[in-house]
Amino acid sequence: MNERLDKLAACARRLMRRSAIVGVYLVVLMAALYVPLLFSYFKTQRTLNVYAFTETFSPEAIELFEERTGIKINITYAELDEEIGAKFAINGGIGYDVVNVSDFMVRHLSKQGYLQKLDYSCLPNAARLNPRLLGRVFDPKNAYSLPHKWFMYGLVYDKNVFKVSPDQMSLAFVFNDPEQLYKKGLVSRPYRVCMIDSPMDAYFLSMLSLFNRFDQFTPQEFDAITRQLLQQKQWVECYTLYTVEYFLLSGIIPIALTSSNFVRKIWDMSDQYEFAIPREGGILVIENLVIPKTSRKGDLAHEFINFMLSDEVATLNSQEYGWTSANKSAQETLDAQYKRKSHLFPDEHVFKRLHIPLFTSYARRCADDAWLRVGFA
Amino acid sequence: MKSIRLERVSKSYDGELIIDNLNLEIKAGDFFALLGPSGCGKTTVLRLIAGLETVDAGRIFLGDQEITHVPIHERKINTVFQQYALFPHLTVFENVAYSLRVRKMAAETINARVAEVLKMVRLSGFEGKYPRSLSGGQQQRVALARALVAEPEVLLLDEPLAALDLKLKEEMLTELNQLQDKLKTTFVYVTHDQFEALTVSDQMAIMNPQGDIEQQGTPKQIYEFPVSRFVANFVGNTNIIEGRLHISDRDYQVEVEGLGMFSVYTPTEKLWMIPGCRLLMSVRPEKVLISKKPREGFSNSLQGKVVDIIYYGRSTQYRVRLKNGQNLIVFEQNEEHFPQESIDWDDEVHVHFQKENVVLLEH
Amino acid sequence: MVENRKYLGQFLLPLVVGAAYLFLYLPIFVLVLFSFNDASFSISWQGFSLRWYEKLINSPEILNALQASLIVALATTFLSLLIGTCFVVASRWGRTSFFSNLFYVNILLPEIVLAIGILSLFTFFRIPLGYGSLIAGHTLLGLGFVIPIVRARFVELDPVLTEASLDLGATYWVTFRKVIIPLLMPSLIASGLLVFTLSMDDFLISFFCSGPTVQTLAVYVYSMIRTGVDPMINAVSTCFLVISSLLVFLLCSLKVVDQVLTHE
Amino acid sequence: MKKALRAIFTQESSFVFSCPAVLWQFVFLYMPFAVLALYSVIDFNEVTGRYFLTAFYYREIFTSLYIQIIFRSFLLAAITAAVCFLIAYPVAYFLALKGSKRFKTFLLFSLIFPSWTSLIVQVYAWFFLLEKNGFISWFLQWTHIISPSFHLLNNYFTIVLGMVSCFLPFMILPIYAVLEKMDKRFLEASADLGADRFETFRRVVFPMSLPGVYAGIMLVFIPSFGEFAIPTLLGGSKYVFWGSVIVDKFLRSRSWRLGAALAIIGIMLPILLMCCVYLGRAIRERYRQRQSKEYTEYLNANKDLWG
Repeated sequence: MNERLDKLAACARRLMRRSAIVGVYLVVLMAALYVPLLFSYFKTQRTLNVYAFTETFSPEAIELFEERTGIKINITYAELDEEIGAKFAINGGIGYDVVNVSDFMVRHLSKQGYLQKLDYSCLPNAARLNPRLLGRVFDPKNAYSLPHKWFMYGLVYDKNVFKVSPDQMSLAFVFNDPEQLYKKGLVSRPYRVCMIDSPMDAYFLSMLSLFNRFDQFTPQEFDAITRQLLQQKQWVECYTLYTVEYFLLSGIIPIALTSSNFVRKIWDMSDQYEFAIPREGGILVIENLVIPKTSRKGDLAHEFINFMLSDEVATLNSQEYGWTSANKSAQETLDAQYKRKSHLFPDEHVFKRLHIPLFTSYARRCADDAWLRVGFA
Repeated sequence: MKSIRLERVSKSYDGELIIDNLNLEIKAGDFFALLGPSGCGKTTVLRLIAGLETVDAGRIFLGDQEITHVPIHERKINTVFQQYALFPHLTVFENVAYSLRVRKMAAETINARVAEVLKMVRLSGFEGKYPRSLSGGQQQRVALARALVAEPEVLLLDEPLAALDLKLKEEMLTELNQLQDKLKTTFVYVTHDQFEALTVSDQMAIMNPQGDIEQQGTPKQIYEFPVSRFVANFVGNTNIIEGRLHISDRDYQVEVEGLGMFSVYTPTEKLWMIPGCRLLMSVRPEKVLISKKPREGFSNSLQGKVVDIIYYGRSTQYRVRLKNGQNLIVFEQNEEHFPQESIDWDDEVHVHFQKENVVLLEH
Repeated sequence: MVENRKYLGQFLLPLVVGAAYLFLYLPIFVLVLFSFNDASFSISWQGFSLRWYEKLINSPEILNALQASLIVALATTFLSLLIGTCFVVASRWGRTSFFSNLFYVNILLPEIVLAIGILSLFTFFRIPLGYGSLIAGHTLLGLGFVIPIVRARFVELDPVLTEASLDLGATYWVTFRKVIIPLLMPSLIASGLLVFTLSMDDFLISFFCSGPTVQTLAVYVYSMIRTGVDPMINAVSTCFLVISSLLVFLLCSLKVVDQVLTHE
Repeated sequence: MKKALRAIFTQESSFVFSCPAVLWQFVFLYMPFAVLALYSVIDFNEVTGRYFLTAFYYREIFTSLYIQIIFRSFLLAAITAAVCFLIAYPVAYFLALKGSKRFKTFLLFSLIFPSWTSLIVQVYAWFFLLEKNGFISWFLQWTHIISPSFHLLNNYFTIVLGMVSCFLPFMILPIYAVLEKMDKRFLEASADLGADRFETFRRVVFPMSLPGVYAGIMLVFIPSFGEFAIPTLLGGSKYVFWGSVIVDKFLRSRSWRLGAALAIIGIMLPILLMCCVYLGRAIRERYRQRQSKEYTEYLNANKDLWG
């Protein structure tokens, strides 16, 4: 009996020893993992972590900023607003100081309370912004965000294939069967298209083309849209946003539903292509700079935003990558060659055709699920 | 059951000549042993016969048919490999049935033949086992059965018992012998172990390190009447004494420096035996008698001093230093528990041997 | 018939092998070639130029990404070698070799599961993503390679050597340092290089687990590729290739490649 | 205190040193799985503000498109593994059994080389090669095999091509390792027993290389099941697979719970595969048993003959 007790005691002692060892290791590991978190609270170093899409800030602009202020910039790249949203969902965007997000995501993030209110006294360059872009529905008072660049989703097409004036360009050319269009004599040959690869935008544009409306849809209408997108897959070459210029220029497709961002690059290479906002309407995307609530460097972040909105830097950025700046004068100083292409700089009349899609989370879920069906087909 | 004949066969690896102009004839139905030191090329000979290697020059015959360029799988010759090379992924049954399956025989025939062969090697009941779960001796028997099931004309065995311990080896040797008696297949047995070769074979050949056959004959012929120093040394132990030949009236005598004259005898006179030539005498240690006192009735008697004694159990080996400083090895059977005279270190002893037990070898 | 089969063996087999190698090398060859092409939209050969390399060297983002990749890879190699070797040696001495089969799981699971697993874990405990998560994930992969390779070597070592050393009065620590480590060296180097390249090249874990401050080279290249055909990618890829081949060459010159192959 | 620590250290030294690796494994592999499993079965009710247990996401997977997507990924992985096997076997066979030693080392070296470059780089290289103005298109047009309007990117074939080129070395190496280690005397023995080369291959070489083949299939099947970069970059996002759905669920639509459930099913996959292999072995064993049973029956039937 005693022997067994002794054995039991020895066993227990061993167990305790071992759990102590495991405990020590775990503490060390956890400490190592949480160190960056502590750092982010106590760090006095002047660095800013910027989270942005690729081709947003030109290296020269960043260099200039670092030179002038002595603040070091770390840029991490995202491809989609959804990625940024996912990172915020993880821990409220800890670690990021300035984030570049699109309109609908600004609304989402501000609703969730992830964003800091902007202090306009630190942002004198806000006055230099294009008023058309301010006070839009996603952030009516621009309390959390300031526009920094904008673009449109429209059609880039080969003028030799589509002999239609830009005002008459229609979404039908991407949503309807090219074979049928060819048979009707509307186009010079059958073709394939490049389609935007985000479900929300695809649903929005499809809705515009089917019902000429963009505010809401009934379940029946939703099914109709899904059917249209499924059918469209037959003549889609590729679902992409970024590689569009490659597919157009190499002559694989003559028309793409894509963003106006790429148009200037395409024009640099070839005169054959035209950009148009379809007569049914297009999408306006405004990219904004915001500051997460978790950032402890609000002052530096404001400084960065103000710098990026200045005339000089905005021009630098937009010239580097070809997108249109939210800064008034930056737009004016753009190359005259592009200026005459009025459709890249729409007048009031065309601008009215542009909408900002804001889906409810339920609609977004539906669109996501249905988009999966399109992908699977 | 067919004979094997090699005619002027040569083979070299990487420019090094292993076999040069070899002639060898193995009679049908013989249990033939090819004995030679490691690396002398005896395995190469076997591989040439099996068809695992192709000859550079020369011809090989199986019976009357030339098989020099017949591919290996069409020769009716099978091999028991050194490490058995049993297929690890097949059961004993499948291993043995292999050559029959390859020949696409009917399942009935295969079952019957495999059963027969396994019974022959006393392995019935092991069919479902994998080779790795068998002992060395059992694996050996599977390898044998696998080679025999195809009823080859000639069975080649490449050092088949090298991996077994002594006891098992002796047992297997007897079995092999019995098997060969029963089957009458020609067996070619390659080994470097003279004990195996002597025990098992009807006919044997000794190969020297240069890859030439030094002597061919029955085991008894080879042991008792070696034709060269190499053979005498390689097969069993022997004492070699160098001397000069004297012939008078058909009496042969050898004069050895420091030891005087020895009477010798040769059953056949060789061409090189001319008076005054230098030659070697070979005397097997067991054919020498050792005693403390001189004995009568021996043709040759010598005196010496014991410098070394090794007790082997069944026999004892003495090393006796002769007057001229040469050592003579003597085996004595330990016939009695209490021998009449015990020989010890540094004893002065007499050694005797008959002249018939001396073999004369060319210098 | 027999002739046909001979023909098959002597002609067809090398042909298949040649085709397979062509298949593996054609893309790489073309890639490297066109990294020296002067054309900005890489359609045809417009003459030799180093402009893409120049652009690459002048791009601070790529250099930052490279730096991050190197830090992660070095830390990963060090950590997986350290804890892997300790585990192999200690578990043999302590005869708890049961756990060692556990580590095959790391290689056998789809990597994407490891990636989202770590992402979820860090999210769940609100640990910031960054170097920590990357090194954790890569080390997990690394252990899957280090432990089997080092273990295979360690098992082959004669236990008598250790016992002899202990018998001669050396402590475990001295035995470990003077006997075991030198004997394990080839496998340590081999698995170390393997883990290093693995970590440099890894995409999935890096893609999911990089945080605000870190972006590895592979992820950077991925985002570049997403945005289209840019000859600078060719230049980056060529550099990747050169680094990898240097490492492989180092490995081969150490004559441990056989060991890696037979134990993989 | 110091003494006590020292005592613990010496008594538990092997535990102290073997612990970190196992701990690492538990913290960064099993705990994440636990978290994923938790995510997949627990949901948050926004109205009551409570968490509750649910099998909704698994039901969702098995009743909707997801299960079909998993099957499709399975099919793609199976095709990839099969194609890899068909190409890899001859190469491994050649490397192990033919060719001179020095040449072999060179071939082996050049085999590992591409697999040690980033997968992303290899995929990009294929994109570059297959694009409309790329080398292969140019060559095929030049030889009039395809018309100028035909292009090679963005289809199922391209995805398989990319997969095969990325994972081929993982199939070759294990098969090579087994063939290389195989004792060449088995080949000799087989030939000696009357088998020609084909029979030797069928009955000896191939069955003996099966462990390598299984390993290779595992090493190719599993990563190609979870791959998402290749379908995205070479398939123009037109084909959705398991990997891409998980990425989508985690990084885009933020339905983590569904993604976690999908991942949990993915973890089951290697286990399933392992079961398949064991099942195959068991079936083979059964077959062998049946064979030897037949044989015993035969012996019993002919007892008079063999005693």
